[in-house]
Amino acid sequence: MPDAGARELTFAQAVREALAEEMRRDPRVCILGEDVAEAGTPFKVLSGLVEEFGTSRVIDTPISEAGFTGVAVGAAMTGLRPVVDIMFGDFITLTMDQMVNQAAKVHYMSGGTWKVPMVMRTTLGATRRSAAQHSQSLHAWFSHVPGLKIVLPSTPYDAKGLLKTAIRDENPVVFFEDKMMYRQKGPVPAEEYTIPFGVADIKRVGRDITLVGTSSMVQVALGAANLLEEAGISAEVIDPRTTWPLDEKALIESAKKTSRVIIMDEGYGRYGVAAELSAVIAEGAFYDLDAPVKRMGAMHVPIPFSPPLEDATVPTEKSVFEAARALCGKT
Amino acid sequence: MPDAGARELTFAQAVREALAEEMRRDPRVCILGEDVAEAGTPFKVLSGLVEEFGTSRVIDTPISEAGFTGVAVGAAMTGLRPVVDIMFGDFITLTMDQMVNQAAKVHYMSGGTWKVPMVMRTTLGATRRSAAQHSQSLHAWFSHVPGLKIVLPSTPYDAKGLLKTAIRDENPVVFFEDKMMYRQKGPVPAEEYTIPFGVADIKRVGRDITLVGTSSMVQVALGAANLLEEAGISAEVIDPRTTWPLDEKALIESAKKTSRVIIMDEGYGRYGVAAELSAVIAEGAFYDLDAPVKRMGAMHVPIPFSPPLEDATVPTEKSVFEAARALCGKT
Amino acid sequence: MTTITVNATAGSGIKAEQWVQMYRRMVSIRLFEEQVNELYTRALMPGLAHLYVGEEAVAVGICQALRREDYITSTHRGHGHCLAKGASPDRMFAELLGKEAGYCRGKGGSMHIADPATGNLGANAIVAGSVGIATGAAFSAKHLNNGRVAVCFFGEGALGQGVLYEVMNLAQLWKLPVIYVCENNLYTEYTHFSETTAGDILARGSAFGLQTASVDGQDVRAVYETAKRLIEHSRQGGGPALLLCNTYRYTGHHVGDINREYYRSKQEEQSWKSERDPIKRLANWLIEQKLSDSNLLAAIDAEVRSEMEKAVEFAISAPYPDVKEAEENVYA
Amino acid sequence: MTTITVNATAGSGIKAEQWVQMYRRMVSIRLFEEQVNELYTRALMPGLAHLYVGEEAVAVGICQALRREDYITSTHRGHGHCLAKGASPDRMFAELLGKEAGYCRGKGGSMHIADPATGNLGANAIVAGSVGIATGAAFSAKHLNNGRVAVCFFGEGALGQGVLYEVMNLAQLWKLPVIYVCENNLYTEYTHFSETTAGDILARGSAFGLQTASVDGQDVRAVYETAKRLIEHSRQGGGPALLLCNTYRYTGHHVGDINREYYRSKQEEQSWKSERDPIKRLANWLIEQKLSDSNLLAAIDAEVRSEMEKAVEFAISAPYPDVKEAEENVYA
Ligand SMILES: Cc1ncc(C[n+]2csc(CCOP(=O)(O)OP(=O)(O)O)c2C)c(N)n1
Ligand SMILES: Cc1ncc(C[n+]2csc(CCOP(=O)(O)OP(=O)(O)O)c2C)c(N)n1
Ligand SMILES: [Mg+2]
Ligand SMILES: [Mg+2]
Repeated sequence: MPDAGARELTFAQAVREALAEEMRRDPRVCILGEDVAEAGTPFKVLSGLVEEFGTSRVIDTPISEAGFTGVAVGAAMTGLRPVVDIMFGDFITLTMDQMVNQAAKVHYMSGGTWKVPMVMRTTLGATRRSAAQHSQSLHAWFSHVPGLKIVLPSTPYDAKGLLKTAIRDENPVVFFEDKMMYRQKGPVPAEEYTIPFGVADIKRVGRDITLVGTSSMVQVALGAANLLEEAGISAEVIDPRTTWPLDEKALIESAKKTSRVIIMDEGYGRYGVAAELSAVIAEGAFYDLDAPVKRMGAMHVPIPFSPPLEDATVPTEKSVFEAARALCGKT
Repeated sequence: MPDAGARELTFAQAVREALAEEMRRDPRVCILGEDVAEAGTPFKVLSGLVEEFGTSRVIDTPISEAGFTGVAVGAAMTGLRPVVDIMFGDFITLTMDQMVNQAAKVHYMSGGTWKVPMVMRTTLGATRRSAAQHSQSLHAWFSHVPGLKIVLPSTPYDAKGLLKTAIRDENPVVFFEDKMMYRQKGPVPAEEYTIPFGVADIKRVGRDITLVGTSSMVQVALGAANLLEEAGISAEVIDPRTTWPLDEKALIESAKKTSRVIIMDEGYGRYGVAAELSAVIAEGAFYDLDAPVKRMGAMHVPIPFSPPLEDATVPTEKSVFEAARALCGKT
Repeated sequence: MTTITVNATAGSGIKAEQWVQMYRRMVSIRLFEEQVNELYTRALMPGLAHLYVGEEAVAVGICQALRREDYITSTHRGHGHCLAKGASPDRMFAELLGKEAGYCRGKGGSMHIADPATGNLGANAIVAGSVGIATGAAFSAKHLNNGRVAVCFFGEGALGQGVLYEVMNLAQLWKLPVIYVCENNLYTEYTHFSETTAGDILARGSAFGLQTASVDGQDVRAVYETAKRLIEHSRQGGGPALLLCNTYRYTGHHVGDINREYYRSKQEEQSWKSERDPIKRLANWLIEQKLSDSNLLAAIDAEVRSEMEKAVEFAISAPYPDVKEAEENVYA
Repeated sequence: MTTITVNATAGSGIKAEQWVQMYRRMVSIRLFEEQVNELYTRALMPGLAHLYVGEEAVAVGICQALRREDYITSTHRGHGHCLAKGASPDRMFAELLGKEAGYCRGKGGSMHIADPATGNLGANAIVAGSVGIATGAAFSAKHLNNGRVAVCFFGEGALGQGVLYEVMNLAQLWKLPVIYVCENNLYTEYTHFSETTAGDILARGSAFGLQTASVDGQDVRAVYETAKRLIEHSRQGGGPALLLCNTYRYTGHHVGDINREYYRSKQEEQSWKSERDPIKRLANWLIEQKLSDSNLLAAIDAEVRSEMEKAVEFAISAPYPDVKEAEENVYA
């Protein structure tokens, strides 16, 4: 956790700074993606990088997600450390073969002789009025695949520290950024730091209930925790930060302490990340839970465009607050 | 459940018979895939169909999984009922965009105006010495996606009845067949029947523990149940048959009855089907469980080629037997 | 609808009314998009939209060569295709605002408008996302022998997606009645096509055996004539074709893309607008050929404008779907 | 290794020893595959394998034109590429049997042999699965300016996969030193290439601006000369190329594909074997040119045969990895 007095950066700035620092440190790091150079991506996350590092390291690609992801796999095997940019997480559909059958398996299939140190940065999250093909949170798929590591930062601080770790990792890492969080500000120290994978972060300490939140849902959990506070319920908010490796121990301990748990993840709960976290806690804290672990995720529908419909598909501070109250037997 | 006296068919024959019957009944049904016609697929599951229905309905495609799956989506929207054959389930990586961003969403995004009545048949399962890119069980991915239905038959009887239902369904359905099961025999009545989706099947009634098994794991569960019987433990074996729609009620009821559960699914347990089933049961039978729900799935590694290694990656009758005994406190 | 009549028939085999109809359609698209931009700047439209302004001749010329029951698939930049195929602006605006009266009950929005009544299989927000669907529609047409064809619209950015080549190969092997229409407006989002497209576009079609043609996409007559020829050839069993339409989008990639000078000059934009505008070009020709006159055309403009205004009003005052609609239509 | 010497140099600019080395390599592949088939029929090999018999001249001619540090990627039918690039048979057989001494510690098997020491990025069981990897290796080579090139081997079946066109486009835009080598052996698994491949294969490369060439894949000298030219051009910054090698697999799609008459005739198989065998052809030429004689060649054959027998024995008696190896090497 950063000092309270640290400077503030937006989430986008934190991502950019991580990339810039790593690119300065290591000439092997390069970026590949659509409109990443002069445009700095549609989200403007990469603005300024091409000016510093040139078009040989910040490389605009055609709209060929499979192709340039595949190129990154090969480049990573042969001495570079590419970071690919998949604009919307919905487009990882096009990269599944490259990521799952190639990147994730090369090291294992080659008996440990080849390595694939690459990062895929992509996005998740709804409520941007972008409809069903630009609003999905599909991180559960990659989390299911051995050989990949999956990162879900929820603050500018975490984004920077985890992205630096991702770039230095010797394995393929998928890094999911919440599109709606890019302008969110938070403290980020000016000094160099990294954050290890597999270490959950307790974003708020509490006694009565554990709210496990990932990515976009961490802020929702914190908001709900404030509401709960007023209602006399002390909520702990814990963020696993990486779904793989997963800090099972921290989740289980928090659950044991509070004995009530809600899992919040913006992916679909069904066969999703929330199911895994729920299962881990239900197994690990079995004898300490006072109520079933509850999952809250995207409604199990393609994300609708219409604003009132779309808003109904994601958990909100209010809906979490109510679910938590009910779980604590205080309705 | 079929009569004991019914004729026996192999799993492959049951699949073929379902297709042949539906193709006779409905001229809109056609098959698209690699080497499906004269070769009848490498597994010989479709042998004889092209002879009866001709090459305009049993259509050999180039090696273009994305392309011909996309064609099937469009064909389904415009009056046909295509069945696409994806030889190895590992290759669904190439079809994710067509299935998830297109097939699964067309009906919803169009406000209910277009429909996509298509079936994707593909395979799952390891221990065939086919190594990491031909041995995966990736049904969790599709199960995560609203708009798709997912079928996992475990017997010739179920395969036939469920495939007929799949072909008649108005939605995109993904049908996973265990490669190792094709030669397994079982009773299949000669009379027409279908099996509804979302209805779990109790493959064996028991009292002390519930073994939830899917696809290839049902036989393993039944084998383990026999071993357990000898050890004085009465195991119930229940097969959800479809992961979506999911018969939560039947799973929860069985769990409530036995109070101990092991989930067995050949996919990776992590962020997989077993996680969802475990979470559903842990929530629904919370007050009746005497022990944490246990998951058994593929070891969380790319499937290795070497036989002793590969064999270690999947649950066996013996390992399930032991896990069940431990769970029942009888080690 | 318009009651304006024309006096003569055009040279190129089709009736003068049809040219005037094309004029009206192009104007409809232009004014529809003006309203969309307006809705955006007035913060009345949720999200973003990709305007078709400047490219009107492509959709209109091609759809004019289609029958109502023929299929089209469209893109994120889809309003033009949708209107050209015959959809009505009121339900389109309603969709753009997420209203229940929209073509998709508000669930699709700008990037997913679909309309079975006019054979519109849907816009698509995945670049090249509908090339499979269009080819599949052609597959059905051939299988059911119903004489239909499918037109697959896509931007030149879709040339980067491999699935396009997969389906061109399939379409040619199976001689499917599908026309792949590449709208090369020179840019993907913010990148010039020369940076994303090696080799030769038409050669990418002919390599798979497709008929190919390229046409000035700012000349609706050329688009229509070329499309007609390819479509009828394909309808008769001649197999698929690739039609390259060279065109330009006048405005940003989407309504929020205002400062564009880092990727293209104002001068370039200006020269396309002033020298090659498809609407002006057809108007001039109609007047020259005495198939219409400027008063009649101005009357069409006015009529369309008022139609669009009414359609927008309809959409603004239409209700949102009930929240529980969110859970409907997931399964048929 | 062989101690046989040759007396003269060949006409075509390379030393006679190199032609003899190519002869030896082709024989190695042939006899390696014979042993594989034998292992299969004796039920000593887990799973299946796809033999390269008949296609030896392609891998050998091309790899002869490469440097040791140059990269290759290979396919499910990969033993030939692997041997031609310099891997040793003993560790290959060990891999095929799932033994710890194998190139991948037994974890990869026939379809995944990889060998950093010879620049072999790995065989791949996904059709077209390595086209991205090969292009990425070329991307590194250019980025690091290390003078290497990458050769991407694939069967004509991979022409069905869109990702191939995606990477050809990228490679040409970025002028990457990569040679796409299409081994057209006329069949995918059980389907003739004419049923899966519309249009013209070389045109699919030139449409993206690639240099292209086609060659008789049964003539190792032609393969070598053509590959050499394309590779050096590419190495000098000339960009990517597509090389089509027309060839034939003598045996089944895999070792278990015995009855093939439903998809191709015995006569067809026979004519390729008797009239165009690459090994016989090179042998005849070497003898004609007096670069070798039949005794010397027979000695090579015998030497290779015994090498293969020893390698098989090594593999059979090598131990399996410890079961706990299954959980190792998932992450680096
Ligand atoms: C698979 C995929 N990748 C990226 C995007 C993001 N994106 C939306 S439109 C667009 C540019 C499309 O360019 P083009 O095909 O030329 O169409 P135009 O916008 O010029 O009409 C991009 C990259 C997307 N929607 N889908
Ligand atoms: C993506 C994918 N689809 C299907 C297969 C199954 N398969 C394995 S080899 C093969 C045929 C390959 O033909 P070709 O590329 O011509 O190579 P050849 O076997 O002739 O050397 C097929 C379809 C696969 N391995 N990968
Ligand atoms: Mg464009
Ligand atoms: Mg072949």
